[in-house]
Amino acid sequence: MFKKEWIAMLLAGGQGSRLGALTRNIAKPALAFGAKYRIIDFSLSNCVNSNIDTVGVLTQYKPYLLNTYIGMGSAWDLDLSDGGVHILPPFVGEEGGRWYKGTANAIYENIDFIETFDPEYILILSGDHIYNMNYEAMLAYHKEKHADLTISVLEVPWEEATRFGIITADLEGKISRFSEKPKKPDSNLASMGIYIFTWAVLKEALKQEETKPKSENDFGKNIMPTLLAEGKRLFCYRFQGYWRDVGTLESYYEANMDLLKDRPELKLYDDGHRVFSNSAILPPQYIGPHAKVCNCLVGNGCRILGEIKNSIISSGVYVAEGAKVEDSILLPNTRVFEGAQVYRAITGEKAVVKPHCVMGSQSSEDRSQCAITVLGDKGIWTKGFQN
Amino acid sequence: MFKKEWIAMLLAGGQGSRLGALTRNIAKPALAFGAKYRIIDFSLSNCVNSNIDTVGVLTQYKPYLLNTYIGMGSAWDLDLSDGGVHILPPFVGEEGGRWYKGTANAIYENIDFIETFDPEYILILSGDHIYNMNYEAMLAYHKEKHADLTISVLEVPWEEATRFGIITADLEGKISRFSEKPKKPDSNLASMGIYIFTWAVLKEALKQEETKPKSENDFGKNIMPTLLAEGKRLFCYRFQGYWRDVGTLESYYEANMDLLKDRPELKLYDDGHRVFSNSAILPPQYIGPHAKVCNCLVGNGCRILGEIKNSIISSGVYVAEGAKVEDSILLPNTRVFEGAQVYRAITGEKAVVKPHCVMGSQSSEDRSQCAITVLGDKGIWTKGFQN
Amino acid sequence: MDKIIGIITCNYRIDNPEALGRSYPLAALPFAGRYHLIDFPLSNMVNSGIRTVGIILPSMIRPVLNHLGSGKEWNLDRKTGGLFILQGTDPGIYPRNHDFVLRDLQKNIDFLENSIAEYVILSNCSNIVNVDFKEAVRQHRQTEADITLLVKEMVLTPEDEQVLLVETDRRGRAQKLVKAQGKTGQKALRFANMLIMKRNLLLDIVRGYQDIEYINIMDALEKYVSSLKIGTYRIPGYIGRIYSRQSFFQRSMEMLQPEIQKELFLGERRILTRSRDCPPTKYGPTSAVHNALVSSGCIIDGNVSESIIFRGVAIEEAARVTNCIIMKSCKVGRGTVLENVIVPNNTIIQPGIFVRGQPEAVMMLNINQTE
Amino acid sequence: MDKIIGIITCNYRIDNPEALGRSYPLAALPFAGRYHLIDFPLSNMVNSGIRTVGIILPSMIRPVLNHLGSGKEWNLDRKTGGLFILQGTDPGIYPRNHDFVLRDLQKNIDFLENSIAEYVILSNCSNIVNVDFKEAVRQHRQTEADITLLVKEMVLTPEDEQVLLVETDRRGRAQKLVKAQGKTGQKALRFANMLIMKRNLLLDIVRGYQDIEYINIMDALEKYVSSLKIGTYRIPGYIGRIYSRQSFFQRSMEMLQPEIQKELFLGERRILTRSRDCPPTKYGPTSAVHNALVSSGCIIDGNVSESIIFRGVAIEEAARVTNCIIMKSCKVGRGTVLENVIVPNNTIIQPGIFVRGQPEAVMMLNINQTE
Repeated sequence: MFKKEWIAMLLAGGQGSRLGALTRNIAKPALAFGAKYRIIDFSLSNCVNSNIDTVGVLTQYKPYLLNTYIGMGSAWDLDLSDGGVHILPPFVGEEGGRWYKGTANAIYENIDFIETFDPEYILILSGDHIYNMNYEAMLAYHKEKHADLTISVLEVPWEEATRFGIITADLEGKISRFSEKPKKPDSNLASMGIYIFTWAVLKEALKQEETKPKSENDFGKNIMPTLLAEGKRLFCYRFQGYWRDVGTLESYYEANMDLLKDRPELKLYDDGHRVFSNSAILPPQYIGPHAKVCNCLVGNGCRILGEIKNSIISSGVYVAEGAKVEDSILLPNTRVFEGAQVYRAITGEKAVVKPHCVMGSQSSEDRSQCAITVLGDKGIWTKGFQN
Repeated sequence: MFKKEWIAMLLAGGQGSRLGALTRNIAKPALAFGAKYRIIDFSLSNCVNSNIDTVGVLTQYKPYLLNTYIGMGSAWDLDLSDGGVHILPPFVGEEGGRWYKGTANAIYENIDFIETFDPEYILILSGDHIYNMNYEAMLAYHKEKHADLTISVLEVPWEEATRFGIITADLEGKISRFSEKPKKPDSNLASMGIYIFTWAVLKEALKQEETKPKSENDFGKNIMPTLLAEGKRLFCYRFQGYWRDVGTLESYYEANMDLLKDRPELKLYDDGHRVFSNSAILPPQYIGPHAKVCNCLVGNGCRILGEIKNSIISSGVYVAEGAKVEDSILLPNTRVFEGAQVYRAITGEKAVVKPHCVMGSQSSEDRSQCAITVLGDKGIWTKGFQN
Repeated sequence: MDKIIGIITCNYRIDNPEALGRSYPLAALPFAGRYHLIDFPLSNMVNSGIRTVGIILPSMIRPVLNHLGSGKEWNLDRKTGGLFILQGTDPGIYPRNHDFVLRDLQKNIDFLENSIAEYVILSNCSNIVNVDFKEAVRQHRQTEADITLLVKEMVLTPEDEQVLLVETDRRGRAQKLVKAQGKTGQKALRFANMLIMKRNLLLDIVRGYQDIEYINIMDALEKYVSSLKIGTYRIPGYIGRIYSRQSFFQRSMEMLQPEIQKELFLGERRILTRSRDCPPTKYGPTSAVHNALVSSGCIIDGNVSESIIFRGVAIEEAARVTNCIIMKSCKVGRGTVLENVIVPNNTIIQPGIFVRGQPEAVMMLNINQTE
Repeated sequence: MDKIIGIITCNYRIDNPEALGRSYPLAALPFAGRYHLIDFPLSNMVNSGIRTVGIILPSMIRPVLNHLGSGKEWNLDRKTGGLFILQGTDPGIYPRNHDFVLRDLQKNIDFLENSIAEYVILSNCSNIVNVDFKEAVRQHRQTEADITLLVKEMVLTPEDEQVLLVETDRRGRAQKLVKAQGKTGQKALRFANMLIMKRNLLLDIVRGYQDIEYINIMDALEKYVSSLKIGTYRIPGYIGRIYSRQSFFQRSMEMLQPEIQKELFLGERRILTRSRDCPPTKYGPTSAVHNALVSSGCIIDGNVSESIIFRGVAIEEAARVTNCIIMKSCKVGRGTVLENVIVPNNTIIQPGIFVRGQPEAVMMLNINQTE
């Protein structure tokens, strides 16, 4: 391997327990999104569009589907002989096996991997954010500021600032404070969980952190405060544009629904920034003679014979004649049989809604106040039978 | 995924501690062999040559190099959209992470993976054996015998039978006993660690074994005796040809040296059964004006300016003018500098033998009695300076 | 099936190919929203376990090569076997409707000679079909035929005038090869432009005819009907052939039948094609779509019925598209009405336009082409 | 370098190509034990970060396409960019030694038009060189040149008679393009058949000359020497050009110099080629090899010196091979003696044969060819 200026490390180990049944069998980054993508597509496509040719993907929780999906990275043009995508599960070394203890520890355990590329800089990403971003501009900023760490931040409404990790910085962008979910925020710049470190600085910090027995080995909770305390140069880089953390059912649902707006902030149809994905070869979608399709995003290989409205319909979904789907997200290969009704629901991959059964609330008035009904992967919905 | 008649599961998790310094940084199956191969090439090539299109590779110990080497399997034509090679590391499930406890447990933990292909039969392989074999004939035998388990066996000299797992079978091939390293063997048929199971039988056995708290979860020690005791149909399939377990330094050394014999038993130059490997693009080897090359196997990209004799010289090795290498195995990118001497030694990848230093015994008389001198990966040999 | 290789000829010609729009080689003709005609024989071979396929190129090679790419989608980017790109002979000279010109095989005889396969399957690219060659080869072996012709029992239409019919005895052995001319309405076995034979037999035929260069293999076979054992394999499912603009349109519209979609595109042995990164298709609040195949990357705000819509098409509000084929990256402006029209790639149709062909004489729109 | 695309022309011709053995297109001529000539420009482009390369094919397309395969070895099996296979024009008509015929670019003008790249690098396949185009482009930008010609300062040999020389002013700007005829022994800047320019400028030139079809781009440039700013970039390292059998032999033998091996084949920006699964090479107890490049898959039991041995060659006991190039899959029988000979692919030389060429007039062996 030859020296690289920078490489990316993508944290994809999370179970995503707040996504409930949707992530029972797969890691969160592998969760389907937006009718034909999986969440990790966005980060990987950002890497490719930023001319990053080496990405380490740190996996831990049920990684099989994620591994298979990423493969050698050819879907993202990342199947390179000198770089490319590398899956990095926990492993057994001479002293036995160790699971990743936290985000920082996951990087620590793979220092050997990183060193084979001898990078100047390292970009740390999460596998569960939805956004299009060119990291090259951020790297240029990091170099310009001679920073040790640059954190990408987003302006959030002041009233929501209490839900984020909030960065306080001076006019130059130099960070003076970091407060996790502050009660009284003194800034509305929220950390997006995207870091560029000068590698020598990070390596040192990771090694120090390992010596602290009580550390959670987390970037936000441990590494950043330590570096700040040591007087290192931490800067914030302001990102403009659409960015969503889809860690909860509600945020996942909203981010999907955002795509149905008249001019969605997240551009999927922009040639300059392509979102790549690894999809099976399926025929065009078939819309039947009596179908009604209104304000929907529909993936390949669907057969829509019934009615779909304000919904995200992923690849290979079947909606029978007389069935009705509204305000819902159907993940790949869901089958909704005749007469069934689905309202404000999410159905997992290969889920089945039996004939004439009803999911969610039929009354459309207060539907947006209702909880989202969720059916897990391969789940079968038999409730609410109506004839 | 669609139904497969059979798939292969390749056990590649072993540390290979008996290979000492050679496997300090890499899993045993990734160890270089025969001047341009890695040990796992033989099993994977056997799969391809037997028309097996789905292989799960169970990894656990320092898997990074092995993962990178296998990649998507394109080197073995196993990068298939419907099947192919899958790397299966231990993972974290809802109840936390579990390392593989034994060979059988590794398969148990991946029952979900296997079930996606819904196979009739399953072939269990080790990633550390050197042999060319067509498993199709073995499957045909398994079907013909209506066996629950077929074990591939090799006739060994009676005096060596005490070192193997010995199978006792009747004239039909039906197994009546299995003895691990018996003091007084009643058969000279040794198990090669290659099993074909009828999947339904194995699945049941694996689940039962998991309920036994004291089990080592090992195929040879636990699964086979249990199936025998239950009266299942176990058969042995006699293999004719070259087969070596390269689990120790001596056996690894001898198997390499076997390739230098006049007509090696292991055919590498046979078009009908190709051994595939994933090798870097290197120029042809250069033999210098004053070089002496005698009875050697030499890989691509070598620059041989000195003297090499009865040795295996892997890709990218440099032997300087005035240096001498005899009865040795130089792994990829070893550099032997001017005036250095290497006798009956194995040097790891990127190892260096400093100028005028000597490895191993110079006297050629009793050399074959001497221990093999080993230098680990990236090791630097500075002993025995002579001018 | 490592003992079988395939050869696909892409360099035969049909009457008046220009009637299909651009001067595509037929192998690269877009079909059913995202496929090309070569996908059919190629996928059938791959799905039957064939791992070595020779492609005899047409004189315009780029559309075919660009579509095949590395062969990855068919798992043919392999170290052993894989795609072999073979050069066709100059197409200017020999007659149209010749599928398997011996001269093409002669020119690439080393492909046949270097192989160790026992059988060869030859196919052209004019049929829309999902056929299991494994079954055909099984029958070929069982009947100990020298050659097996794949055929379809059907009632002949006026469009079938040029096709070759196979007359058989009761056991299915070919007795005579005849032209369909004047047989409209009759039930007959149409040759499906696919055949199986031993590689060595094909080599013998190719070598035997090396002086009569531009002969079609079927003309050669006619003479052997009595001396060789020529069997027939009846294709069980759907098969549609493209001869002309009208048959292209009809075959396309047949793809709106869910049963045919399932058979061709959704099963285990489905037809494969080049994958492209398109976003999902967006249906706006004002869209109304009925009985249509719509590919990915489209933005549909208008009305679409009985139509095939290719990738990246935009159909604006109040536009009305009925009984049309709209190829990739077209834009149909607000309020525009199209009926019985084929619109080639990249056509921009301004708002308020009205174009109506006839169901029996579909129009090919040819305006404002940017490619 | 995603703003740069490359074009490699494989369809120029040299005098008497048959003198190199089979009728290979020059792009597919085997070199240095395992490479083909097209590997050099292609790897140089890829190693300089170029991800989109158009290959203008020669009339014999198979050897080139089979060598390139899916483009995997050059990381060009990509979704965006990658290899674009372009069809060349009929080579029968235009003069030899034309590298960059405008007609070829005209025929494939959509490749240039569809690109969004700022620059184009053009190269032919006749040079053995490892050049960093990044450096050349950096200089091109810095000097604000319209066109930069890559050149090599060298003393002209009689073999260079046909090459184009560039006369420059002190700042390196081209003043005149002249033929080398009659200048043997002089020091001069030889045009290295590679040039850089803005894509839009190339489009202007191609469009401007569309009526004078078979003109070489260099002939067009001659006229612009005064009006356009044509700079030169001096290639720092080794460069060797192949014109003929003798220069092919000389260039091959230069590959025995370890410094040249390092520069071309062993560094970070090394020349890449198709990888093949060959076993390692076996040297038997009776072998004696000196100053030789030996590729994998060989079995050497005889004597080899000052030679290039390709893949899969067997040299039996007591055979003696000196100053030879033995191409792939040849067999040199026991006791046979070869001196100053080039042996084409797959040649079986029986035991006890004696063939000696002269160092200044190397022989091409042409016996018992099985391919």
